[in-house]
Amino acid sequence: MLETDRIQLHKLVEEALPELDMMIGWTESCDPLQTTPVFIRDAKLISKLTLGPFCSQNLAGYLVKPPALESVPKDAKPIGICVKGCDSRSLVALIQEKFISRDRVRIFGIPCRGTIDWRKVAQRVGLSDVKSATVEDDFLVIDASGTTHRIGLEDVLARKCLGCRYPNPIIQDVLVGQVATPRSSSLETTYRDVDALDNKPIEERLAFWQSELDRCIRCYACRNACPLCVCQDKCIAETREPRWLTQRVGLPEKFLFHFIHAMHLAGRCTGCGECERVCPMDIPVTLIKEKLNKIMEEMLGYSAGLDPDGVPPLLTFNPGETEI
Amino acid sequence: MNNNPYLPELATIQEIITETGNIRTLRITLNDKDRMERFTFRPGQVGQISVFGTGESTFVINSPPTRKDYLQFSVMKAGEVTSRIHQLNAGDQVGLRAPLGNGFGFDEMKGHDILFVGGGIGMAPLRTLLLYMIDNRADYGDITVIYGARSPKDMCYTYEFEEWRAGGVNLILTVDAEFPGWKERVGFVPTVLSEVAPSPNNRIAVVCGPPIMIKFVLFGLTELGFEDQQIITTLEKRMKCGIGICGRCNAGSKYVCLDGPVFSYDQIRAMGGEL
Amino acid sequence: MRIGVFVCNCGTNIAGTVDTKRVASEALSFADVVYATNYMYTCSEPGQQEIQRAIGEHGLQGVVVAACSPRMHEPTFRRAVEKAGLNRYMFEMANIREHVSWIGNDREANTQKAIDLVRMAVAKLRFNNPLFSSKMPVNKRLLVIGGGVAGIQAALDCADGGMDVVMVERKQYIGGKMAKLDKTFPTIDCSSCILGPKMVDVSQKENITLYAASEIESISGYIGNFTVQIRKKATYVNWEACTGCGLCTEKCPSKKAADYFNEGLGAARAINIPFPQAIPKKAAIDAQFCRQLNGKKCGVCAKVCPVQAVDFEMKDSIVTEQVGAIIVATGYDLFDHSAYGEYGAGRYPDVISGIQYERILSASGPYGGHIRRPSDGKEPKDIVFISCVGSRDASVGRPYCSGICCMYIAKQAILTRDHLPESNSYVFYMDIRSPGKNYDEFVRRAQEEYGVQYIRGRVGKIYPRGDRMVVQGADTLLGVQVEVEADLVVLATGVESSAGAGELAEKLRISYDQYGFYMESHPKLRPVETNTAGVYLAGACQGPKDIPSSVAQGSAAASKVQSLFAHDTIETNPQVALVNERTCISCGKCIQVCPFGAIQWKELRGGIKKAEVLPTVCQGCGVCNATCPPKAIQLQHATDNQILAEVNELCA
Amino acid sequence: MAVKIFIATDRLDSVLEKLSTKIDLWIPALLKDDKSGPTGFVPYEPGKAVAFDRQTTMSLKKVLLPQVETLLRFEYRKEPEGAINSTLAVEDRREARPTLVFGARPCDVRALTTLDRVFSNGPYVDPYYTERRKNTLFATLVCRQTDAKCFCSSVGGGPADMEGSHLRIVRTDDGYIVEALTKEAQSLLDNLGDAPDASREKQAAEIVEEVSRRRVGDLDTEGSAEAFRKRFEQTDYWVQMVSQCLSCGVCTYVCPTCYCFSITDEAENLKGERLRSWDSCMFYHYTLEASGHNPRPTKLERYRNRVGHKFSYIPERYEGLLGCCGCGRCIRSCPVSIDIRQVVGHLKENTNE
Repeated sequence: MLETDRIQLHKLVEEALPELDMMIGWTESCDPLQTTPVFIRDAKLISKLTLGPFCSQNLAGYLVKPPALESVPKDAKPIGICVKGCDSRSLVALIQEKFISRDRVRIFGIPCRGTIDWRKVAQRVGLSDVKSATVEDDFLVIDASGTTHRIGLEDVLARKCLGCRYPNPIIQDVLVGQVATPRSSSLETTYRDVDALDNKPIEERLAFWQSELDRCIRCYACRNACPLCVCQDKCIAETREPRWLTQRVGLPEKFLFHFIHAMHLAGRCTGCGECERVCPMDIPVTLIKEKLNKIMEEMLGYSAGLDPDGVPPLLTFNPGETEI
Repeated sequence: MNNNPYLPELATIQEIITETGNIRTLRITLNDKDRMERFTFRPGQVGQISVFGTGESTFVINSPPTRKDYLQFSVMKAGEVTSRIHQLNAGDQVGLRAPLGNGFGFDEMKGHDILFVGGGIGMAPLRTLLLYMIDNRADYGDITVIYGARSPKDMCYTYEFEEWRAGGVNLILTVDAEFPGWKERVGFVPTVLSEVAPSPNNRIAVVCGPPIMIKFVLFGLTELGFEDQQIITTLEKRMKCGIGICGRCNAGSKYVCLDGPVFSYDQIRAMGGEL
Repeated sequence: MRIGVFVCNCGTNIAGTVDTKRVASEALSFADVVYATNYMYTCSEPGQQEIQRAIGEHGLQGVVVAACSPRMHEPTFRRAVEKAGLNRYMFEMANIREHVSWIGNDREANTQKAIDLVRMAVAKLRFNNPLFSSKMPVNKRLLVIGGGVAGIQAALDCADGGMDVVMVERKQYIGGKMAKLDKTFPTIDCSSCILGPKMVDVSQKENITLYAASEIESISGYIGNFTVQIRKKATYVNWEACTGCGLCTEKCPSKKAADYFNEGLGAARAINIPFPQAIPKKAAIDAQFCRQLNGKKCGVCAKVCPVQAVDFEMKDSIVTEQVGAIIVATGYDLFDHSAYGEYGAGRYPDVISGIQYERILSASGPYGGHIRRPSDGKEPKDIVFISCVGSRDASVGRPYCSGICCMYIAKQAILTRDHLPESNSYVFYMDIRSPGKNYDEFVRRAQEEYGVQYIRGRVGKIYPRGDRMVVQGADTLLGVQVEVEADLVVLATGVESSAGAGELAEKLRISYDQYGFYMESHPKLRPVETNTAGVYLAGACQGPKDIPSSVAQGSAAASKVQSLFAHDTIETNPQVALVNERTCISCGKCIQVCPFGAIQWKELRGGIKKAEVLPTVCQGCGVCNATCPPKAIQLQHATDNQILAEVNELCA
Repeated sequence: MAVKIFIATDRLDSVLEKLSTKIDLWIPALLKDDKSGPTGFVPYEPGKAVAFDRQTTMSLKKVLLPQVETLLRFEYRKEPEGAINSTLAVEDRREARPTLVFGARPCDVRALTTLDRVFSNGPYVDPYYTERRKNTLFATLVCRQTDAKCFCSSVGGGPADMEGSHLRIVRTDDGYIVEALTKEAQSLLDNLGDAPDASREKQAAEIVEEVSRRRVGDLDTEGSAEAFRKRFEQTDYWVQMVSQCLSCGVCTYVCPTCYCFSITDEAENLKGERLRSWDSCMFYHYTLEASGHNPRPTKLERYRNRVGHKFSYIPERYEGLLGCCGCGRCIRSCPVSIDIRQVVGHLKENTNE
């Protein structure tokens, strides 16, 4: 089935490429469990495009991050991009905030059945050499150190995928493959990890975050991978003017950084989980944003990235509001 | 220097001169009198001034080694450290790590005619070499200085122009646009350069100023027939350690703090982009 | 930096519970502080001289005064340091009076807190930079929004002062609520007799441009330089031509149009002039009732009009005016009593509102000044007035006092007696609020001379019995239930903010309270200014008000405008936001959230857009700074680094 | 003096505990309670699980170059009467205690050859690094767990390379054979265990021999410095290579040869310290000048500089030595799976294109 989708994608891109400035998609990398983004201008490279559960990167961020597109003239052709359900929400949020205009992107929507978390694979097959990984029906088949492992896909999906309500793109120009079924339809399922943590006593929660965030090395992969962290090079984590953080690596700095990051995403985070995926120290940083997202949904009934014309609640006020 | 190249020597600001709206000149002496007396450097070498609590920043020592009452630095207000320096007063304590960097090859320049082309604060590194040459006037041929600034108000060292002239310097001053009371030239430095058209024969050109000026002056000098190795300039980069370790001020395999800041134009060409 | 610290004793105000000498000596241990002292009255002439002397003697580059609230004396000290040659913004104030000495008696704790506050002020000052204001020209034209008595007063005052005034009125006539009143309390003089001449003045002054039947479309710009777009609504009559002869009204076959001016008590024609003294005296067509405009064949008015002023094709049009200041005098609305189910929710024709009764009383009203009841035109004998309908009642969202009802009920009861000497008037009241000059005497007259029966208590229910109404309530003074049969019930409906007040506030970028009344800058000290420079308030748009207060505010606002217009230029306040273009990421969030519209796009070379602050519009509120993710937009006198420095000192 | 001892697997912790009384001991350990989670070098604590089964996520460079360290402390002293001329005191305090890193990998130790040249052999000697370096010994594991991302043999090292190590650790079926390679290391092994028996020694020798024969990685770095210079101006090449790059600092922070640092002052009132902290050439602010000019404004210049540093500039400056130890961490940790071997490998392909 995946192969059929791949062929369909190649065909669609082939047709569209002449009208596109470029096509952003995924291709295989040196790691069988992870793909790498690919930027295609040359039709010869289209066959390299791939799909499937290893395509974990959210490509939407590339549309706003220098220098990939900064120098593209306004009248340039649109950019083609592959988006999964969660990626499309990031795209919608960026359109909402006018970082991207809808007519500048040609969206290849990819219904998603979940992406693989390589750490979960490692927990099962060890960190030894994974030679190849393929998907057969609902199983991941891994050849590692001469042994073949057959693991249920469900057991190695990324944490965010397990509570996914939007596996299908919110917006797209073309859809590649069959529509996927959401894994969750309730706040309870989507925010189960937040709830689990919230149900613990506050001391335990504090201890949890202290021990998790203590590992942070301030490499900023979480920030740079976030499609909605639009400050990038101008981030206050590194400036002295203003100087919010020192270069020390104590818990105060780490807490401050991660909570500034989260606050900047309040009402904007689309829960794509990139921050957590890219963390070299395996810190569940998406959880912080999930907590905010939950508050946003419960308090303001707002979920980012679902409506290209919607205004994020923190960027607006209602004239009828009583407390202004 | 002591055995820890990161440890600044303590120094005291003796005098502050307001050059322009955003440039101040500091005259400082090392607190250790012996060190101050033994302190030697080459024109063009730099120092790292510390304002403890804010940080360090690099400035060229723009007084010549021939004049040792104080070490002079001119500071343009731009970032955090320079802003803090602008709040300092005579008598305040700073740290100094100096001399650092390579300096000008003033010995190799002996017997040559010299052309200085400076713009704005870019006159600072030229001043040290210029005064050194005035103090050793017999060693050098014609000395022509083309110095330009946006307006007379943006010109540094105006109070010693007469001294320069008296020292046998052909000083040509220019500002970008007409200004009430201004009697010298008007026009951009590269334009004035082509008007003055100094001969490249046996002449070395030393250029410093804003990047855009340098670009056009280099072009102009080449037009006039200067070879790349006859043109010398000083580079600026963000620096931290100042001693070739921290990694950031490289252009190719050269560190501006260690191998520079003075480079000939042919060296710069060999270093590649990223300037 | 060299910083001097001056700790004020404020007599015993501060020194009574703070060891100011110790605060000063502690201050000497702070970084960059080179001089510190305490002084009896720092704000006094010799106190200021001491600061100036110290600046010269110690080469101070910044000054901290620890004294009272900066609201009190910051300007004083800024002037003082400026006289000594410092930039006025190289000054910080630590409030050790209102924040310390006045709120605690523990001398040790107070002293420690004062030291902390001084340390914070010093830490902030170390990051201060000199700030400079610039000058902007002032366009000496005034816009008055609203043509009620407050707006009229403001407009006339300014016009008398020689200024050009533009007045915009939403209705087709000016005069506002006052034009509908019969008599005014407590003098019982005729409302239209005192208002009429002022209305005429407005129409006749050459330097007043009146746009009636017009609304504000949009406002941009800033103090001294506003651009206002005014929507002139289609009246279907060319007012340039209309002479106000009234022929069209006479012939109009659509006779059942709503009579808004008479509060629905009568019927009007589809084309009409609302009342004979209307200014401007021009006819307008009520499109809802016009046959021609509703696709039927008619056009009678157009045929009879001697000057061919009727234009069925007329559309709304937009005109643009440039002004330097704006007075908002949009008035109020009256509470809709249909919210009260127990009073019949507006279903009983003989339960009417106070303003309806006003029209009944008026000689120019629907009944020619004869008191009759709407249901059958009979003269009422027993009349009940009920106060606080939509006032002081949290259950209908109106917890505030409307201020005028007690008085207008008394007036109407007195007038009723004048008209119908045989009638009986009853007033159900909660409290009598009559604090104005001669007001309480007036109410007493109603009770004592005119025999109006005042019953303290709330009415629980009104219901019909035969052709009369039964008013059931409690007399809380006697502690008994009372029941009064009445021919007519007048509800003293309260004051609420004008419909659309919120939308206009958004356009003006001024703030309003939860009830829609516009917020003044300071309830005591800046009562007619808003937080948007150049926009002033007059009358009931700011809160319930009677005529004298509205007129006084109109004049007050006018005087504010005149003092603004006395200058050819204004100095900008440099304590505003500024964008660092290098770190601005062009996300536009600041533009979206700025409550004053003070931020706009600026296009740089290469088409890159960056945010730009209009310093004259910016009020320095800081919402943009809080919103800006890379903190590229900074308040010049409260930068992140300044605030962080204060916080660090507080936590040190 | 013991030259070689055997430590049974179940005795490792007690041996380490004993060792930690002799010297400051660092070990590779799990940083999270998850056997496949991130690992790094930490000061030994009894009971702390040693993560010997794989290369650590974070390299051991922080033992010698902490992520943040205090270079100087300073204090302004004021006269009681608030004199204007406050005096200033500055001190640098360095402390380098004898330290042993137990369980290093050959690639990590080899990386120190780069750091040594930069910090200790330049015109200026960095005393903080140098003094720690002199006081630190390395007990290095003969590396049997290389993976597809390792390429130590391609850059001059090898999985059994003991250059720069003071002790060699060979993991056998039932324990570890630790052998002192230098005199100074011998005393550390005193009273820690018995010499291995002949069969274990034989097994160890076979392992060492077998691992020594392995070639890990097939990247050909010959002539890469020259190829880089030719590629330098080819923007298209670099766009192709770095478009995916997120410009985060993971590769530089996990890299054992990346040493770039920043120096910042932090002060409160009259006291403060000058800090040195890891910096990353991947960051925009790294080269941002106060004027606003940035010689490496985009990830293109920044990534190019990183490759240049490792495969061209360092070799040029320091006798041809590559600035890469082939540990593969940058590949393993990259959020978008950028493979530096590809970038370097392609340098030489069709240079004229």
